[in-house]
Amino acid sequence: MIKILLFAQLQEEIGQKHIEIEVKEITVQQLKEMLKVKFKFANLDNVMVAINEEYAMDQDVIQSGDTVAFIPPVSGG
Amino acid sequence: MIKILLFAQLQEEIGQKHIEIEVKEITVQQLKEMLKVKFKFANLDNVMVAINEEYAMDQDVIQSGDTVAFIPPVSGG
Amino acid sequence: MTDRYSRQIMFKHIGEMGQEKIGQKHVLIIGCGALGSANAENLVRAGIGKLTIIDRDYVEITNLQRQNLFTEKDCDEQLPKVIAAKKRLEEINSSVCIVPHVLDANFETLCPIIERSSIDLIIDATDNFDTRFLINDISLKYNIPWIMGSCVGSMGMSFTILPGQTPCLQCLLDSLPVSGATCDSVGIVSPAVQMVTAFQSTEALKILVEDYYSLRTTLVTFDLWSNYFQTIRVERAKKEHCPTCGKQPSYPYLQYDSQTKTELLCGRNTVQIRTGKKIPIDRLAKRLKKVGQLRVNPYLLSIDYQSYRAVIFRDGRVLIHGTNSKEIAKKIYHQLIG
Amino acid sequence: MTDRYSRQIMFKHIGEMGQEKIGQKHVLIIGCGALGSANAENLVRAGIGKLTIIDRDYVEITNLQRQNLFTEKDCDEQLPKVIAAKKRLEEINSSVCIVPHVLDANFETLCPIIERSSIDLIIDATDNFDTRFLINDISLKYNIPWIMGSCVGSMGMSFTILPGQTPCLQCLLDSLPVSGATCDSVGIVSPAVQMVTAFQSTEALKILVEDYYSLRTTLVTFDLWSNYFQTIRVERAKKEHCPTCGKQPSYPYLQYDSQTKTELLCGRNTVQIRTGKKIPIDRLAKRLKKVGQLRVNPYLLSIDYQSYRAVIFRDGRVLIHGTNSKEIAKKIYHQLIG
Repeated sequence: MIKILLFAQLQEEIGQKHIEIEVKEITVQQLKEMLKVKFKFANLDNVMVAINEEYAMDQDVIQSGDTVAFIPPVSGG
Repeated sequence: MIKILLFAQLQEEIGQKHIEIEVKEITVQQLKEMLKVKFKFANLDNVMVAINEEYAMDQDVIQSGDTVAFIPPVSGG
Repeated sequence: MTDRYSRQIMFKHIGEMGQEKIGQKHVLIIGCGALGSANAENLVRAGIGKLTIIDRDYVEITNLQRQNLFTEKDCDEQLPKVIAAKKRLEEINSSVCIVPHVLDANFETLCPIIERSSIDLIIDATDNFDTRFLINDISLKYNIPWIMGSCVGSMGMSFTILPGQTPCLQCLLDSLPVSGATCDSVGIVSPAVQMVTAFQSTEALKILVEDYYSLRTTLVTFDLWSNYFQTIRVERAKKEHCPTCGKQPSYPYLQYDSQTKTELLCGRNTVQIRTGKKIPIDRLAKRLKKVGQLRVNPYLLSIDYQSYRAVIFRDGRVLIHGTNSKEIAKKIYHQLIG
Repeated sequence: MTDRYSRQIMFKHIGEMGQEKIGQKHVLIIGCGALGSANAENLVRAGIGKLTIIDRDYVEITNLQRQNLFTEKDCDEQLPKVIAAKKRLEEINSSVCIVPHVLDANFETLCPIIERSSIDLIIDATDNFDTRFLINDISLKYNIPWIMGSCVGSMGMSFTILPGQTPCLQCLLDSLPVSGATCDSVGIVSPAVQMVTAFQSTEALKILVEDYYSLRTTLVTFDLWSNYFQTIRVERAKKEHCPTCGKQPSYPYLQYDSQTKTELLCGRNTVQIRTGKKIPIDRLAKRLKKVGQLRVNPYLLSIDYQSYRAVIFRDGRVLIHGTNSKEIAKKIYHQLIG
């Protein structure tokens, strides 16, 4: 199981702060594709991804038990 | 092994931010006594203690693998 | 005029309804130093209905490094902090009712203010635990939420106390901490103030718009210079027999005997303070060694501080030489001992 | 005068030496909205030697809810933000040299400022990623550290970029984020500003006293209303072929083509037009006085026109309020100015 934390507009889009996915192993890229289909996210490009509080890239592999955060940059100031 | 995080004046007193102690099981009260002897802390009363980010009392038992934080209240404002 | 709050009304947890509630609420801020100034500015900019601020002090040059409502001119004029604050706050938002009290906050001065007003929330901006325990008793007795905050160096902490729900300060700390680090002994940088204020003002907004569900239930503590941040779950600290929030409360800090007592030593230009608690001289000596000329013997510690001399006895008595003012003496006492 | 900084000098990581360094440094803040005001106030209170602030905007009523340097009077007078800021900052600390620029920050305006000054640190207080990527290129090209900060709603983030050491913004975000949440679409509460400022100002102080060892190396992100806080280790994000911090940098945001001339100020129902020529305000005022309700000050002219409001700055920028259409904005511009 992978725990996924959502922030900012991603939270709003699906009305949840976190979701859980039953997979053993998946790349960041694959997870993005899966979430786009399953939850109809408008856009997951330019969203920073962290696995267990470490910056992750598209080809990185997420293991069952990991916590993944999807962090869209906020722009205001 | 128990990991102990020190804050505020406790850090200053011994010049370290954290210490590690090799024990299997110990109560908060016992740990305080041990630290007073071993590191010559002037005073560990009125210091808040948290085990794994949860408030702890003197009789609570710390297990090997736990992280214990000693947090002296700061007073300024 | 609601246009002025448009960015706040757009925020989904506030909205038009929330803004209206904020505009009807009355907040009491105790202390108008760094945390007091910053919280007051936030609430006034946010459109709070009424704000009462209590502080006994006047603006000094060393305040300007971190106390955001004050200017060099306020300092030159030695204005009481709450008076200088009111002036600036009214320039910021003329529609807020600001009630300043130049007062030492103790149970004799606070209780009447609480009893004759309808206070929705108390924000702790004091610099000592004496007053925090007093606020805690008042909060529980009069059923008013309060938000604890403190900071020193680059560290800080905050916790929100909701009567009947959360543990209270007395549950978390069995007794008055003696000699916590103070801004006057180990210094402070302004971001520590802002971080605590950010937590306090957020919780304040949640309480004012009555979004209790979103309240932080953890005690938060941080050190910005060490890049450290921790939250502590405290539900289990709530004590059934707590003298403040338990089933049969005695409100110990609302009793005359628990007060720190000050008396003028006649003709000696000295004020005596009796704290009623033992003071760990040796630890204190370590911390104060950079603050002023220090002498220590087994019975007492004496320190030259500004134009005063403080003599601190192990048994909890403190003499402040060089003043006949109880207010000045108390201030020095809190600056040195916390 | 060092007495004024005594609480900061007492702080063990600053001390006398650190205070002296702070007093010799020059910081550039880009943007003078919420983050800009708050960072500027912190640095001025801390005794920074010189502060340059750039902002293109003037004070509006909706700013007062969170932008700490401004008052109702600044808003009535429609002062440019940096001018209002300078006035307040000098009241706070008359010994700091404040250099305000009423300017749109783009590579044509920023590079000359960087080249003729000796800037020790850049603080990001902009409200858009266009400008942040520009700052990022400038930081790497001129070898100046910068501290990113942004906030919206009750959320915020911050990250410190040290050329040659940390990943840069381009490493973290391959391309410009499209349609991020803005303060004007989802609102903002002031504690979010303070929290980001607390992180930015702490890192600024570390850099100014040259305590690089203590710098936060993580990207910090939080949501105060949800009681959420996270830090992310980003060392591995550094890219060898990054166009900004890689071995053969091209600095893509310093190319002319990457600049925009007409831009929508997102969520503000406003279009900005940059004409690239100075506008003779006084002559224009004479001509426009019968056209609509007119206000003039030394920096700008503002006119109510149809259902719009046009604000014309002497330096050639024009803001058209009341529309999100570049075409309408251009039309009004041409109708008024020719």
